[in-house]
Amino acid sequence: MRRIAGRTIYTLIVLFVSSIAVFYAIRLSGGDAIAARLPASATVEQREAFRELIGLNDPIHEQYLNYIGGVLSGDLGKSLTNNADIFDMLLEHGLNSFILGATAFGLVFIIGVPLGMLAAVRRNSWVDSSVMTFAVGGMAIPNFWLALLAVWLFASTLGWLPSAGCCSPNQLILPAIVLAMEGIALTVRMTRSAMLENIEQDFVRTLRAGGLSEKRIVGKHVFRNALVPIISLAGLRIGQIIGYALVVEVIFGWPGLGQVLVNAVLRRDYPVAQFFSLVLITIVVLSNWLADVGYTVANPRLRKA
Amino acid sequence: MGQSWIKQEFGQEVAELADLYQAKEVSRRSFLKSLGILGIGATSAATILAACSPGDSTSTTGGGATATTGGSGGGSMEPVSGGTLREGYNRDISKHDPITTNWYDPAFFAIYEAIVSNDPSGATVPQFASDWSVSDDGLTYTFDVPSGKTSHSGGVIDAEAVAEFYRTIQAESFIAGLAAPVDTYEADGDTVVMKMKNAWIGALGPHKTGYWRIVNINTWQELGGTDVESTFGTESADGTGPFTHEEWVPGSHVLVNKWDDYPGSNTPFFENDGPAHLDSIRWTVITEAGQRATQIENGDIDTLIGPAPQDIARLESNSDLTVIRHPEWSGFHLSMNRDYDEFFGDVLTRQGLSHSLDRVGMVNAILAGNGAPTYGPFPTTDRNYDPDVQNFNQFDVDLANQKLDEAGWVAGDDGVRVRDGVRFEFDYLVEDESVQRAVAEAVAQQFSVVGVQANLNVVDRAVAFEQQSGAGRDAAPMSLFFWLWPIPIDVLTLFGGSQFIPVPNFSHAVEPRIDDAIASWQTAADEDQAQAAASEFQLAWAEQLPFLPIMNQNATFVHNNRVHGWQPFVWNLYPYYNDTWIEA
Amino acid sequence: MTDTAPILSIQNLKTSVTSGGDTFNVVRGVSLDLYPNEVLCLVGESGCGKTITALSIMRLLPDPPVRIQGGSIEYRGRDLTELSDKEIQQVRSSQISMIFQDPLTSLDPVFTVGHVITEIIRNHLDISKEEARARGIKMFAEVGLPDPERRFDTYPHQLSGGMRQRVMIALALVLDPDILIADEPTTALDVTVQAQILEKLLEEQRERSMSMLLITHDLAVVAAVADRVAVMYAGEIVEEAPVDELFSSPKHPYTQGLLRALPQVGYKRDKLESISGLVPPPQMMPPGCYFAPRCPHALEACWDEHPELTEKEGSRVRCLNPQPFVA
Amino acid sequence: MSQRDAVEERRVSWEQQLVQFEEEQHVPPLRRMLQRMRHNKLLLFGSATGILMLFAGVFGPIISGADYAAQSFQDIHLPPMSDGYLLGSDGLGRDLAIRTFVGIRVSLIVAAGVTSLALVAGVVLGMLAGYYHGWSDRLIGGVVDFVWGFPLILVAVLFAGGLGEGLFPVILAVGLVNTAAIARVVRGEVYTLSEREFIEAAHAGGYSHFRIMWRHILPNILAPAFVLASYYVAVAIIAEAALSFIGLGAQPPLPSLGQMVADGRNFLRQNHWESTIPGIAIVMLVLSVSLIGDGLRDVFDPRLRHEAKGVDEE
Repeated sequence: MRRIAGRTIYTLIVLFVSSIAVFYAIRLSGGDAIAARLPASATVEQREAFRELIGLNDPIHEQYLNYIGGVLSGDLGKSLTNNADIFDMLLEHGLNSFILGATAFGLVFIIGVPLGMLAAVRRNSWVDSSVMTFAVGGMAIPNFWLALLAVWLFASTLGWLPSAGCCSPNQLILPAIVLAMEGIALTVRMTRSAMLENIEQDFVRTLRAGGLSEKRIVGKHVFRNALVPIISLAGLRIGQIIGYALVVEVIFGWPGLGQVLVNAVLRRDYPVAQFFSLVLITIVVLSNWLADVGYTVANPRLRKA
Repeated sequence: MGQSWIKQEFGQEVAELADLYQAKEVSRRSFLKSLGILGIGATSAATILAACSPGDSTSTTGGGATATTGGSGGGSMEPVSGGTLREGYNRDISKHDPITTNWYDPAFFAIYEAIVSNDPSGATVPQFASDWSVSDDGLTYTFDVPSGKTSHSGGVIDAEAVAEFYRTIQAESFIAGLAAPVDTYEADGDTVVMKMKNAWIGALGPHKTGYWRIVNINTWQELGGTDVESTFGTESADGTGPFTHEEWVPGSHVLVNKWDDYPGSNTPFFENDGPAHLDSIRWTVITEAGQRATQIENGDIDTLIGPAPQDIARLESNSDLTVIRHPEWSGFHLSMNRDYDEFFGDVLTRQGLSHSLDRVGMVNAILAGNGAPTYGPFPTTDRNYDPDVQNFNQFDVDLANQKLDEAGWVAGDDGVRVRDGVRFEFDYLVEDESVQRAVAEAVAQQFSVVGVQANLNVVDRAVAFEQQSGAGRDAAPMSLFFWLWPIPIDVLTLFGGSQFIPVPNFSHAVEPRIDDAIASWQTAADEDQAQAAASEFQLAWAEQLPFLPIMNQNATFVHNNRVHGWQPFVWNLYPYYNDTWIEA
Repeated sequence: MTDTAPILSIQNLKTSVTSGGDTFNVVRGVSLDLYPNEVLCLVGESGCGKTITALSIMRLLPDPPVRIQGGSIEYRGRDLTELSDKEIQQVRSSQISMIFQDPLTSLDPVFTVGHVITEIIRNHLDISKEEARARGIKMFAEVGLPDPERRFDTYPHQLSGGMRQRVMIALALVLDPDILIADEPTTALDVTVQAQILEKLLEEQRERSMSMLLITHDLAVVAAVADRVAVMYAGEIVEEAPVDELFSSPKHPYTQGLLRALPQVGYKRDKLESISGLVPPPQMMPPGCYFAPRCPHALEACWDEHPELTEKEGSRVRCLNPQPFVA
Repeated sequence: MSQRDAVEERRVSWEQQLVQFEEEQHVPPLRRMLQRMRHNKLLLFGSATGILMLFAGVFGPIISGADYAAQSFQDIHLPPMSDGYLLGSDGLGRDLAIRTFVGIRVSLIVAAGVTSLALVAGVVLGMLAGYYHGWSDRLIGGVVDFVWGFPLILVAVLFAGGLGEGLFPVILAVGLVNTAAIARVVRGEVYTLSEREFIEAAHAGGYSHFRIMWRHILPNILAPAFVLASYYVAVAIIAEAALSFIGLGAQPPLPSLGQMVADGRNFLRQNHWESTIPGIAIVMLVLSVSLIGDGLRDVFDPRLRHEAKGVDEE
C-alpha cells in the first residue's frame, strides 16, 4: 500500500515537472503560432492582438499558471490553427492511436513470447538460431527504416497492403508491425533467456520428481515463471511504442496523437502541443507505474502476505 | 511542338509561328499580333496559344486536356452520380477563408466560385456572374449578377452582397494590393459595377484567384471576420460553389459534401449545369513524397496533385492513369537581405552569385526535368513572359568569378572570398521540406565553388516564416522560398515593391526601376502598355536581382482513368469539380 | 533383513559428466541394494557422486551434461535405466519419490503449494479437483503443517524454511511411494528444525513401511536414523555396513578418517583430525585404489591394483589393507 | 627399498603428475578471457564488423579523398559500382560512398560523445545515489526514473526546441537518457556492494566517504558499467539516426546516415540504394556494437547476463 501511495505521489510530481518542461521547451523552440493563424502580411496591430489573445505577452510563468489552471479546471482550450476543441481532438486521435498502439502492443506478446519459447525449447537448434537472428536483427533495424522498407516491399512493389492511411485493418498491418518490431525482438530475447534461466531452477527438478510431464513443466511452470519479468516490464513497452509512434504515425499517415503532436509542434500550436505532450507523458508515466504494479502482480514473491 | 492539328486547321504559316512561340523565340504579344495579321479570330488564337504555351508539355495521354471542351476522353459515357472523390494533395491545407488565408488549396474551387474565371484557352469566362463587360475607356467593369442566388447557408447573394464582399476584401485582405488600381465596387440593380482608378488591363486577374472567390460576407462577419478567433474557414465556410465545407483538419484532410441546392454554373465550358455529380470530395495531405505515387497506383486515391518529380515517368507509363503536366505559376526564389549590405548591397555581387547557379542542372537533378529554369521573375508560361530575360543569369562559373572579383571579393586562404575584412559567409535559411532542402543544398554547394560560403539553417515552417519576415538584419541574410500564386506579375509586385518591406519583400530591396515598372503595369490600359511594363519589370528584375530566380516546377496532376471530367489546365491553379464523376 | 529381496537394486552404475569436450565418469560402478522398510544412508564428501547416484535412480540427471553410461537400476523387476520418459514419469512420485536440499528454490514460486500438490495428485490419479484438494490438505496436516487449510493457498515465499520442507515431504509422500530418496533434506535448515524434520521423515517411513535412501554428509544424522550405511568415495562405494557395525568398527581407512573427524560428545580429543590431501580430480584417478594417495596405510600394491568390494566381518569393504579402527 | 619408501615414492610421483595436470588445466585469467573471446563467434563477428565500420568511418573519408558535398548534376542517381562512384551517387550527384563514410563517422562521434557523457555522469550519479541512500538517493533516483522512462524522441524534440538544431542537442538528449539508464544499474550495484564486508571494514577503518567510493566501490562497478555502456552505444547510434531522420541532428551538407535514409526514401522505387546503403550502414553499426556488447558481457561478467539482456529492461 505504501509502495503504491509513494508511487502515486511520485507520478504526480513527475507530471507536474513535465508540464513545466514541456511548456517552456515548446515556447523556447522559436517560431510563432502567428504563422499558422494570421496571413503573411498581418499588421503589427493584428499580430499584437493575436499575441494578447493567446496570452503570449504575459510573463511566461503567468502563462503557465493560466494554462495549468485551465487544464485542471477541465478547460483544455482550442487549437490555435483550427479552433478545434482539444478534448474532441484527443478523443478522435486518441482512439486512432489506441487502435494502433494496442495492436502493436498485442503483437509484441503474441509474436514475441511464443517465438522466445520456441527458441528456448529448441535451444541450440537451427530454429533457435533463426529466431535469435531475427531478434538481433529486429533490434538493429531502426524502425523508421523498417517502415520505409515495408512500404517499399509490401505496398509499392507487391501491392499487397496500402502504404498509408487510416483506419481499415489492412492499413493497420504495416504500421502496427513496424511499431511492434523492436518490442517483439526484445520480448523474444527476454522470453528465451527467462525460459532457459527458469528451466535450470531447482523447482523444475521437484516437479519432475513429482512425475509431471516435461511438456507440462515447461509449458506451464517454467513459462509462468518466465512471464514474470516479461509481464512486469510490459509497461515499458507501452512507453517505447509511444515514443516510436511519433515517427511511425507520420510515415504511415496514421492520424493518431503522435502525428497531431508533430504537426502541432511544427505549427507552434501551443495548446495542442502542450496538452498532447502531457497526454503522452502521462501515459508513459502511468505505464511505468503499471510496470511496477505488473511486477508485483506477476511475481507473488512481492505480494505482501 | 509542331502540333499537327494546328497545321491542319490553320496552315503551315501558323504552325511555324506556333513553333517559334513555343521555342520562346517570339513573345506572346507579337505572336498574337501575327495571328491577328494572319486573320485568325480571337477564340481560335486563344486555343492555339493555350496549346503551345512555351514549355507547356500538357497531358501525355489524354492529349486534349487543354482543349476547349470540358469532357475528357470517353465522351460517349454518361456521367454517374455519387461517390467520393479521394484526392491526394502535396501541400498542407490552407484555411478556407479567402479573405484571411495565406494561400489557397483545391477545396476553394469546390466550395467557392469566382465572379469570372479562365477557360481552358485562357480566355475570361463568366462564373458566378452570368455575363460581364468593360467600358471602352477601361474604367468601368460591369458584372451581371441575376437575383435569386444564395450561398450554402441560404443567405441571399445578390449584386449588393457581392459588392459588399469585394469592399471587405479591399478593406481587410492582406493581398488586396494585387488589385490596387480598383477604386470602388457598387451594386447597381442586378449588376456589380467595378470602377477603376485608372484603366488596367490586369484588372480581372486577381478576381479569378482564390482570394476573390465569393463569400457570404454576412456569415463571414458573424463568425468573426478578421478576428483571430473567427471560425470562418476552419469550422465552417459559406460560399456559392457546388460543394459545402464539412471537415477541415490541417496537416491531415479536408472533406466537402455536395450542395444539393446548387443552381448550376454560368461557366460555359462546364458540361454539367446542375448540382455536382460527386457526393463528396476528400483531400488528403500526403507529406511523404514517395507515398503519393504509390497511393494512386494502389488505388487508395483517385486523383493526385503533385506527385514527386521522380515518380512522374513511372506514373505516365501506367495505363490506368493519366498524367497532366504544365508549367506551374510558381518558382523557387532566393532572397538576399539588403540589410546585409556588406554581402548583397552591390549588384555585381548579386549577379556573380546568380551566374554561379546551374539552373538547368538543378531542373534535371532535383525536378527530374519536370520544370524549367527561370532567369527572370516569371515562369515561361506567363502571358507577358519576355524571353529576353534569358540574356541574364546564365550559368557561367568564369563570369561569376569575374563579377565577384570585380565587386572586390578576393579569395581568402581557405577559398572563401573576403572583401574589406568581411568574409563572404552567411546563414542561409531553408524550410524543412525535401525538395526545398535539396535546392538549398545544391545552391549552397554551387556558391562554394565560387568562394561563397552559405551555411544552411534548416528550420520548420513556423520558424522559417518568422526568420524570413523580420525587419532589417532580424531577417535571415538569405532564404529560399517557394511561391505559388496564379498571377505572377501581380504577386511579384508584392515581393519586389519597395513598399512591401519587410513582408513579403524579404530581400528588403528598393529598386526604383522595379517600382516604376510596377506603376506602369498597374496603369497599363491596353495589351501593348501591359507588355511594355511587364517586359521592363522582368528585365529590371533579371538585371538588378532583388531576388535570385532559380526555377519553376511543373504542375502535375494525375487521375485514375475511372475519373472523368476532372480537368486541371494551365490557366487555373486547380481543377473545377462540377463535371467530375467516377465510373461505378 | 538380508533375507528378503531388495526392492531396489543398483548394479554397476556408471554416470558420466561432459565438460569442455571431455567426458569422464563421476559415478564409477556403484552397486547398492535397498531393502523394504529400511533406512539406507549414503555418506560421503560433497562431489563424491552420492547425489548423482540418487538422481540417476530418478532419472533426473541434467542431460546433457550428465548421463548414465552403464549399469542397471532394478526396481520391481524393471530396469529403470531402460524406461521411456513416459514410463519413468509414472514411477516418479507414485513409486519412488525424492526430496531435495533447499526447500526455498525447490518449490515453484509462482504457484501456491496447494496448486502444485493438487497437480501432482491429479497427474497420477483420476480424481476430481475437490478430492485432490482434500487429499492434499490431509497430507499437509499429516506432515505437521499447522493450519493446513490456510497454508494450502499460500505461496512458498510465505512459508518458513521448516514449513517449506514439510511441504516438500508432503509432495513426495502424497502418492504413497515405496521408496523415498532424501537428498540432504535438513542441510539448509536451522538446527532446531532439522531434528523435527528428521523425526517426521522417520515417522513417515515407519508408518508407511517404505524404504528410504537418505543422502547426507552428516554422520550424526546417520547414527540417529540409519539401518544401514554406504560410504562413497570418488564415485564408488568404499564401505557398506549396518549402522552399528560401521560406527563401532569401521574398516575402510576413509570411513575411519570420517569418524575421526567427527566431534563426539563425551570424548575429549586433543585435536579434530582431518583426512590429509584432496579428492583427486575426476579426470585424474589414481591407477590403483582411488584413496591410496590419502591413505595412511597404503601399500605399494594399493597403487597398482584397484580393490573390489569384499565381504569382511558383516561389512563390505573396498580395501586391500584394512586396519582395525583406533579412535 | 622398503615398502614405506616405495609407497612414498609412488605418492610423490603421483603428486607430481597431479601438479602437472593442474598446470595443464590452469590458464592465466587473461589467456582464459582471450580464449573465451576467441570462442565467442558472435563477439568475433561483431568485432570484425565493428572494425570494418570504424575503419570506414575514420579512414574512408581520407582514402577516398573526395568532398562529401561536391555535386555533379551530370552524375545523378548512379547505381553502385559506377565509374568513379563505388556506391553510386545521390540526387545531386554526390558520392554515396564518401557520404556514407562521413555518416558513419558522425554516428561514431555522436555515439562516443553520448556514451562518455552517459558513462561518467551515470557512474557518478549512480554511485552517489547508491552510496548515500537517503534524500540524495530519492532525488537522483526520482530524476533518473523520470528521464529513463521517457520516450527518447520526445526528449530530443524538446531539447532541439530549447537549443536549436545540430548535433549538440542530440548528444545531450541521448546522453541524458543513457545516463539515467546507466545510473540505475550502477545504483543497484552500489547498493549491494555497500553491504559487503570489505566496505563495512573500510568504514570501520575510518576512511573518508570519498576514498571509499573512489578506492573501493568504483573499481568494482567499472566492469559492469563498461559492459552496459557498450549496449548504450547501440542505443545512441539508433537514436542519432532516428533524430536525423526527422531532421534533428547534423545539419546539411554534413551527411548523417539517418538523414541520408530520409533523403533517399523518395527514390526507393527507382534508386533504392540511396536509402538502403545508409540504412545497411546503420544496421551494421548497431549490430556490431550490440554483438560486441553481448560478447563482452559473456566474457567479462556472466553475472550480468540476465540483467543486460534487454538493454532497457532493468
